[in-house]
Amino acid sequence: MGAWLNEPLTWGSALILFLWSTVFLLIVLGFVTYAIYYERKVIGWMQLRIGPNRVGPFGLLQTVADIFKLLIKEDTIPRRADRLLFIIAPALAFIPSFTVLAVIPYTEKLYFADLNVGLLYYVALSGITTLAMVLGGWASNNKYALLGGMRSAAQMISYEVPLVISIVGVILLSGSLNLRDIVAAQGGGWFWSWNLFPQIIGFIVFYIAAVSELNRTPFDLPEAESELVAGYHVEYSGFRFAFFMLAEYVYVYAIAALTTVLFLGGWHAPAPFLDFVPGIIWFLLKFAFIVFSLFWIRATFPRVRVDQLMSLGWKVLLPVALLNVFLTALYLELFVK
Amino acid sequence: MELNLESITLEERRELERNVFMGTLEQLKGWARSNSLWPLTFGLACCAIEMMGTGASHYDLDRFGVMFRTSPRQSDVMIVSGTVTKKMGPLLRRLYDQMPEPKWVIAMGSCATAGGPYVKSYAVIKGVDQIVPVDVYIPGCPPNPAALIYGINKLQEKIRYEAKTGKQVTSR
Amino acid sequence: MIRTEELLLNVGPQHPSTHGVFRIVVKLDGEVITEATPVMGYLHRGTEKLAESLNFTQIIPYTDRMDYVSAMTNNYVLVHAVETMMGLEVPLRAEFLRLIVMELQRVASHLVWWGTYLLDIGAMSPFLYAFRDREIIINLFNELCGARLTYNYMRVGGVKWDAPPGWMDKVKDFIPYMEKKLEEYDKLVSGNEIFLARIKGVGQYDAATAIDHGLSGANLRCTGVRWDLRRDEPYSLYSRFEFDVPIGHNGDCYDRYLVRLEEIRQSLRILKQAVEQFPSDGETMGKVPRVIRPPVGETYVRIESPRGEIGCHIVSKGKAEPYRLKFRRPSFVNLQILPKLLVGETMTNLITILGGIDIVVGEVDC
Amino acid sequence: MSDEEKENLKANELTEQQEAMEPKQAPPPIDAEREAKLKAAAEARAARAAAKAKAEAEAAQAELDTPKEPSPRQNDLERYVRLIEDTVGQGTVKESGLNELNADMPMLVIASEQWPEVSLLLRDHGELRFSYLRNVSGIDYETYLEIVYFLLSLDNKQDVAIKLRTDREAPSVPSATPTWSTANWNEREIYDLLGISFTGHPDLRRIMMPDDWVGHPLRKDYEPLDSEV
Repeated sequence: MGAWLNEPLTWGSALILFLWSTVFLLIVLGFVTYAIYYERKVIGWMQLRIGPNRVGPFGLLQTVADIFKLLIKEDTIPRRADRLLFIIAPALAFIPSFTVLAVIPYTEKLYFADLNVGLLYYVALSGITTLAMVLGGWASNNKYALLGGMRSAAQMISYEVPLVISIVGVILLSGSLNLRDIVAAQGGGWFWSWNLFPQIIGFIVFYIAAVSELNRTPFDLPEAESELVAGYHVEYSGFRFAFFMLAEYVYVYAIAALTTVLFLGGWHAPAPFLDFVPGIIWFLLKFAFIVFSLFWIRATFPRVRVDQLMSLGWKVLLPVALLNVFLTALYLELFVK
Repeated sequence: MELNLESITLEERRELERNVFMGTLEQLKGWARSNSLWPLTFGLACCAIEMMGTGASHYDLDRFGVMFRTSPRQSDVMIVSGTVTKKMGPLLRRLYDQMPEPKWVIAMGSCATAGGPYVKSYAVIKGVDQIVPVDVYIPGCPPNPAALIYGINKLQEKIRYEAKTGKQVTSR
Repeated sequence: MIRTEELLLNVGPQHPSTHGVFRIVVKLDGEVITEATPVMGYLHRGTEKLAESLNFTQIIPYTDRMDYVSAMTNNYVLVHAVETMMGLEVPLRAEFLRLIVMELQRVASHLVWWGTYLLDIGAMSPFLYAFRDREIIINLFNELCGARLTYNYMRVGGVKWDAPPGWMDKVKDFIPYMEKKLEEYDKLVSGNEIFLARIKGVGQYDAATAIDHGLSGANLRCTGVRWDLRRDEPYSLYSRFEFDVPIGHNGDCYDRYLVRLEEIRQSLRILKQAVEQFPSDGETMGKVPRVIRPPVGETYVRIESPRGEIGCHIVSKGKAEPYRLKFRRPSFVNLQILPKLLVGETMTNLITILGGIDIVVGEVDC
Repeated sequence: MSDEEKENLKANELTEQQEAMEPKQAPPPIDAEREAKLKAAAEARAARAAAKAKAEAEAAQAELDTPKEPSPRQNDLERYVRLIEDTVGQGTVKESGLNELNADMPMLVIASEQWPEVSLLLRDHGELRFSYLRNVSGIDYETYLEIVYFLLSLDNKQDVAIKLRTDREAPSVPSATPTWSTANWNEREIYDLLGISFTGHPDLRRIMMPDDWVGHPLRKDYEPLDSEV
């Protein structure tokens, strides 16, 4: 794949790239479909329920029915809404979520784009989604949506800072912004060479900030059901609403993959004698575990309050992340150099 | 097998005239819609507690793909669970109008069906069907959760039947 | 030039956290509430007017539907009022059955509160755990009187049905089960940092304010006033049993939470003693005239419902129907303090405070 | 009561039932048999009424004969009346008594003009301290309206009921909300359902019914406008 990117663009290569991204889009859609199903099932079990089991075998087609229904549902645009922004917002939420997936390496061979500034690219693009939420909240001309949009803007901007700074330690250790290099730097040997253990502070900050970026419990304030009804997408119906949901779950995919790459050693096996298992399996296992843990948290925690959220972000996570950078730098200076 | 085109009835002819492909597409839509009924959380009175109970572990509405949504824009079916008063009536209609098509209404309990024990009260609307078109009536005061599940199943059946035959079960 | 203005936000009547059709119009400055005006009456069904044309036995089902989360205590307040007026004697077995179902109902009602309160705060799972355990109590009631929510169980002078064989054993089994579950709940929720940060110090008021606003139940006890009608104005058989009246000290949502959880424990304690002392046989219906006609006059009785003091004021003209029937609904009175508590709080705390008061809209609006 | 009497009573009841079924203005009797029957029924009724009156008189006599034990609350009642009359003025307490049906709860009927003063006295006086307002009821007695405040003293564990009366045409009494905040919504509810206006109430609006509702539902002569809906 990487080779294609360096060649001059011809009709042929464009077509192939287009086909590849379509295939990839389908894979991601498949993931989203079954992530939602998996979430409903897992949370159902945690809550002593059964979860969807009537549509298709074991309810496997439940999400398919949901998505199809949303697509054929009437599309309502409130009369006093800002039509243009209202229509743009869901697309604007989805496009960056899909674009950031380009830089994720799955194995040594399987990756889409080998960007030198992969990490920066991810962080920069994912910030755009915030804009979409604010736009959607604003354009709906609904007070709940506006409050939700404002909350999401405040939250995502506040948590982007510790998120990025918590990664700096990883960047320092591996000396690269390229995600492939970061994984490669963690290889060779046992699982304690993964960034998870040397960068445990960074990992914790990253994980908390990531959950917050995903707007999931306990940081699901922008769409807090019991306060703001449905938050920024309260006026969205049918496929526009589906796009917001899609963006949310694609970000689950992206964050889980990014965590795997940055901290869990990507495609590397946890022990040298397990190297015979293909890297993609290891990647998927770690990835699935992260996704599961996100759902697990959702079933467990209550929601935090806005002011507590802000003070956690600025007063706790940011100093801790900075401390982590400092400690990492100190370590590198004293022991490695 | 030879088909005698002269002897078929008018209804059968109409059925044949419906494009086979369109027929299956409608059925597919009906399948999706019936299997993904998202009700609006619209607890009015006593029945709302039973509705909550139906959503809880023991009965678990999630099995049928029924997921409560809080925004009327994202819901398909309104379960009117409880007494509708004259003060609430206009608001109920407004919420119904906010729901996107296609939408359905389940009148849960005897209050929503016909006023129930409050039929002689000065403040209660005697049946929610005076405000919004109702698809399924569930008797009981309040109905057992199993009855609510049966009502939802009936609604699913209705959606599929209408999609399959193109006939309207109830007039809107 | 940036112009700022206050946002007028309508919370309800269809809102997931107003626990029914209750509405609050709030003025928001950013996310801070500057003014709150509750609007109710969306479930006003005219029970009191209807009762004037019904005889007392016919009114009992309406009391079920008033506070539908705690129907048994509502049953009791009406029959208790009529019995007080007529000076009727209730057989011991019937009184025991009444007490047992009332305490079970208190547990069930607090469980519903616990689950929905946690749901308001954003935790999904406790709601489902609470409803699982409530389902057991509901099944017990179902066995006893054939209904899950609106029981219509008590009658003037006794109860409608005797306990079926084996029922009391099931109650006996339920008590240790629930005690174990309560510990689990404590572990799951009561120590959760996020939860504590959300409710500690929120919605605080002192005892004088609580008394001035006529609060009752856990809303009064959380301020340190030890006032429980079961202990201070004993009715039924409560004077026979040993139980504590839990109180809080700070009068915030956290204390209300703790008081309610402790009340479940105390209810279980009462239940344990009641099941022990339950008479093995006896009548379940006292000697009651065929047509119940209280003497001319009026009476006001009050009992402790899970939400506080529920009262029943009957004015009788010696007919089979009451001349005027007025209920003192604890939710209605407790809710009055809400506008006062909300000023200066954030939108999120609105939900926390409203949930902490524990209202049932059917009772607020009657 | 002997068996014979019981049978008699039963027979009477039967005839009464028959009579109830017949139209009130019975057609002129046609045959003698029927006339006799009616006459017998009338006689029986008269006899029964007489017996009942006699029994009641006897009961009343019996009550008079055995003087009732003075209630322990009698002292309280007298104390309340004395305190109020001394502080606020003679004639403030129009009526007073113990409610036997309600564990002898003292009941005072207060002149409504003096109510704000009396309420403050009840709340603040060191001996009374009725700081807790339990309930406010409004009753339509067809000739007048009555408001009952049920008060409780948490310190002394004593309760009292205060009644105010007002006429039906322009009902108005002073509000108790400045004294007890509890009264706020309760009085609004009474205003809404019975149409009594409370002077001095900070926020007297309808609470249960919509703002454009006509009439006050709990009045005995209330006729709903749209009973068909």
